[in-house]
Amino acid sequence: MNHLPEVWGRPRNDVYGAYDHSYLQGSHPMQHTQQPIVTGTSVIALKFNGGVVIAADNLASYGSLARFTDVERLKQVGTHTVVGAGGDISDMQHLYEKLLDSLIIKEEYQNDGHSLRASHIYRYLSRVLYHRRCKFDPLWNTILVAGWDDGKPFLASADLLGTTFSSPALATGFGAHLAVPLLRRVCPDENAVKSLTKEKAIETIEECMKVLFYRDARSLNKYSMAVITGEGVEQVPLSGEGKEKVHVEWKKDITLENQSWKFAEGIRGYGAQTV
Amino acid sequence: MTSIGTGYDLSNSVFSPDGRNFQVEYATKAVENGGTAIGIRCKDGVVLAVEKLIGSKLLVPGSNKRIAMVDRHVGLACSGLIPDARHFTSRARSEAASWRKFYHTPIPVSSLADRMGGYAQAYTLYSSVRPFGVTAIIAGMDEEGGPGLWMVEPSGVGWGYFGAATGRGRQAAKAELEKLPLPNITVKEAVKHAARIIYFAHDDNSKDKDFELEMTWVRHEKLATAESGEGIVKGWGKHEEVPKELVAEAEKLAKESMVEGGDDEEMEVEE
Amino acid sequence: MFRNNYDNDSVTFSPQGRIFQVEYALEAIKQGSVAVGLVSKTHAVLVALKRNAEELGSYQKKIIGIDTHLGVALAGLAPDARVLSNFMRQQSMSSRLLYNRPVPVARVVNAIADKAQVNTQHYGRRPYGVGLLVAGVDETGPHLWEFQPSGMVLEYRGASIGARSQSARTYLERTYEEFAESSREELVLHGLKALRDSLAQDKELTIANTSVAVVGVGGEKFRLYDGDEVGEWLEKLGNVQSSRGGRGAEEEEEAQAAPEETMDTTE
Amino acid sequence: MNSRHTGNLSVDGVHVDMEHLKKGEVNLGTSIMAAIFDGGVVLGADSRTTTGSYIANRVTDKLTQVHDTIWCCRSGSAADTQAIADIVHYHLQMYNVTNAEPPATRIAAALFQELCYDNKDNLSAGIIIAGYDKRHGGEVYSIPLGGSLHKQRYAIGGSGSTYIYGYCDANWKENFTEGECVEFVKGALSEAIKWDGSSGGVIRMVVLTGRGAERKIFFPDENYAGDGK
Repeated sequence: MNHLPEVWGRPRNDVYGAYDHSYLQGSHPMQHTQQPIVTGTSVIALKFNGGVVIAADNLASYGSLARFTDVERLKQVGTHTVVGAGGDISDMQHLYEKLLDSLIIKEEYQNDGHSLRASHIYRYLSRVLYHRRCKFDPLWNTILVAGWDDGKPFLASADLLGTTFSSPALATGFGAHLAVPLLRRVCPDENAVKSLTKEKAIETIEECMKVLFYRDARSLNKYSMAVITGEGVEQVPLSGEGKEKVHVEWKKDITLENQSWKFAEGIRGYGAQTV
Repeated sequence: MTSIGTGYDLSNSVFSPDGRNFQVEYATKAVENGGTAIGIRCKDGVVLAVEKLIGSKLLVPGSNKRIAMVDRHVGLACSGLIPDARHFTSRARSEAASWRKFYHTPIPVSSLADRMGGYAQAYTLYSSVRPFGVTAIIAGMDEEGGPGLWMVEPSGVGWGYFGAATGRGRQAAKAELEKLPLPNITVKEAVKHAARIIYFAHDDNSKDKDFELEMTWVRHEKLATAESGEGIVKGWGKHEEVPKELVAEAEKLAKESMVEGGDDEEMEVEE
Repeated sequence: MFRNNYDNDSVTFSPQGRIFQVEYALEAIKQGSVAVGLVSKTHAVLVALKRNAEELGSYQKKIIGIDTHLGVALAGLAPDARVLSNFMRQQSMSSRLLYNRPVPVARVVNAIADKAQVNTQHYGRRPYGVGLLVAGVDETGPHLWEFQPSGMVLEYRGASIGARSQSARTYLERTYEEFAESSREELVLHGLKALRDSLAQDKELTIANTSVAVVGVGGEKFRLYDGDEVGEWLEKLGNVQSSRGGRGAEEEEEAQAAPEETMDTTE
Repeated sequence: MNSRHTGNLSVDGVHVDMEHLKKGEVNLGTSIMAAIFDGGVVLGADSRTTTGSYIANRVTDKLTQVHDTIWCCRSGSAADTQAIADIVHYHLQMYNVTNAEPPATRIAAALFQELCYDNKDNLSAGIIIAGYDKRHGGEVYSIPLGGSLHKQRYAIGGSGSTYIYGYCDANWKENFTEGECVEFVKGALSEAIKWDGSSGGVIRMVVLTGRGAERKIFFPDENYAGDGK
């Protein structure tokens, strides 16, 4: 037994050789977050004439375990914007509760008639995500930013690499594979937005949530939806310029309806069956 | 001030032989020249009001706000050197933000006042800085304590109040505040009193100058519209400007009471 | 002005609660030539009088562009103005980079105000020796702010700073009610008239000594006009008589107004 | 999970994997839980600590006090979670004296989360925080591995918890009485102990109410029966 505390609890030098301190020097590569742990799945969103609708389910998975079933993954940011996040839930909470909350409070300090709109919040989030990936310590999320901006619906996505992308129909995670084709069926391009009604858009989103529940093994039959609509323009005294009025309608704890399972009765599987 | 210029008043952080810190007292003088600011603590919230002196008719009316939001549930009104007030406010915001970051919850008003007292005090300790030429009234509403009203002076001293007044018209304002049955009134009643008191204090001290009345309140979001009951309302409040119609009404009543001439106790507030 | 015990540094209050070093810094503004700013519902305008140190030297810069929606006019120490305007440019760029938003005028003004205040509270620093008029347009319309070395900032409908600026202010106070509805050109001419009123007896506005800058709502970018570009406005101005007769009285007026002004920071 | 600096080749060519040694040392298979009832909250845990398949301690106390009526259940690295609990304990004491009022449970939860999230790369900690204060009553928060924070009405954690998701979901009820809540926790933990090799020993509980903190203990050789006194 050696009396030096530094060698307590580690292999004997005479057997294993002296302790190799080299890893304590700063020259070795640093590794940060390796993987998401508690995760949320898809977020989907669709523009329509006069607004945007966005939805995400309430599940936080721990591997394949449905760990938490009451997680809100959509967040209203200011008056014009709703953000949705998939990926690591702890990073999502950091983004929502630390970064975005303090961003909005700082904006409220001024009380000068200015407010951060969807495009501003989107730029901020994509900068944060890109900054973190440059530190090789990414926030493990894909986010959608939906809102009303400059008289038009706004919808764009950003991911953990800082990749940014915009389209009238967007989905993250599994939704990118399963929901986007369905969304594009009703809204193939920016022109189609004008002829898409709010009701049809909501109906399409509901349909997508159902398909995702059928086919995404990390999804839940309970979800939240936010509908952001432009409500015209309010005149600002003195400047003569208009200030947009925006309405955000929330639907929480929605349970999937009109599922189709009955056909299972008629299905017969493998083997020589008689019943 | 009895003994100025004895040589002990030339540097901050120096005591005179009789144990006074003159630079702090002089900073208080700067406050006493400032526009009047008052705070009224009620059973369902807190009201802040300031007399914003208007130095020129070229100034944009309604701009150049004097009451600041420190956090969603806290407002801060200052009297004294305005740039110092901005610095002080910005520190208060940092304190509130760092509390939020650390504890995931808004800062209790008393804790904020405590920290700001500490900050002001630090500026009395060193000859390399000067004290703040500012007295700050901090108003807020939190979950444990309900409505809270604190006043922090250049020395770093901070007390809790039911009715607080500072600035040029503080004596007149204090006299009026003492007549109110605080804290057993509602913020809606207090708005009218606050307007009257600011008009009264202005009339008493800076009659020759123009001023704008600026008012904010902190109220509990859920009870903001409901009639408040008997006891003290608790919960996180929201700091916001008093609605324009209410300010206009309060100013109208205040002006009427000035015309009646001093006998303002007569003024009844119905609610 | 007499020397007293309390004016050595900006960390000493006088028994009346004044900070003389800061008040002296305000005096430095008056060493600079005059600058005038004013706003309508659609435009913000800066006009300024340029000086040249010697006959063969160039005229000093009085108006600095900060961003496409924002610029400043200065009076006082030009190097201090450069520091502040560079800082404003950084704020402006960072707002565009981080939020994809032109910085709101009031916020960039508040940022320099906070920067200036620190210099009035710490030993070993001096207050800035320059006054600025910040004119810009943002989502809430056109704005004009005055910045002082004390860290005081105020929003005005019309303002003037610099030597003999009281005469310009007198003009502004007389006519400010017309500003809001003025056209772009009318607003510039109001500015030039105010500027002309502040000239010394033997001076006049020329294309060499006059700077004009305009920014407007609806995307009209901040643009600085110098030299020949201001000729047309000056010609129009030529048809209008100077609004005041004798000039000697004005200087006296300004001398009297000075101590009042220094109290502006206290409120 | 944590693959940093794994495996150093020493001079004589012997591969020394400090990380692996550390893992063997800290692995704390466990069953922990907490649940609220009308007027308070119950925390419960098994008492087994294993090093590989060896039971290093069969009477471990996994319930840790961080303030008068704010406690936590620790799972994951014993060293990590003890260090975190010590730091939170320090901050809560500071909070109590500087603000002249006891901290609310969610403040403790926020402190735990701050530490777990900011240091997620170096920690292996799954913590359940339960507390009682007059204003909010009983509250339960769960912080799983990545450092997210989840307010729950009951929370389960540790390796044994995977076996009792169904039991808890089926048996938990809103507005439990104190006695019902204790029975619920006991029933759940005894199932976890039954099916999870890394959980075992006695069931320890702490009940937090307006009366303060009270301990209970139930023994395997008594079939976890009795009133726990």
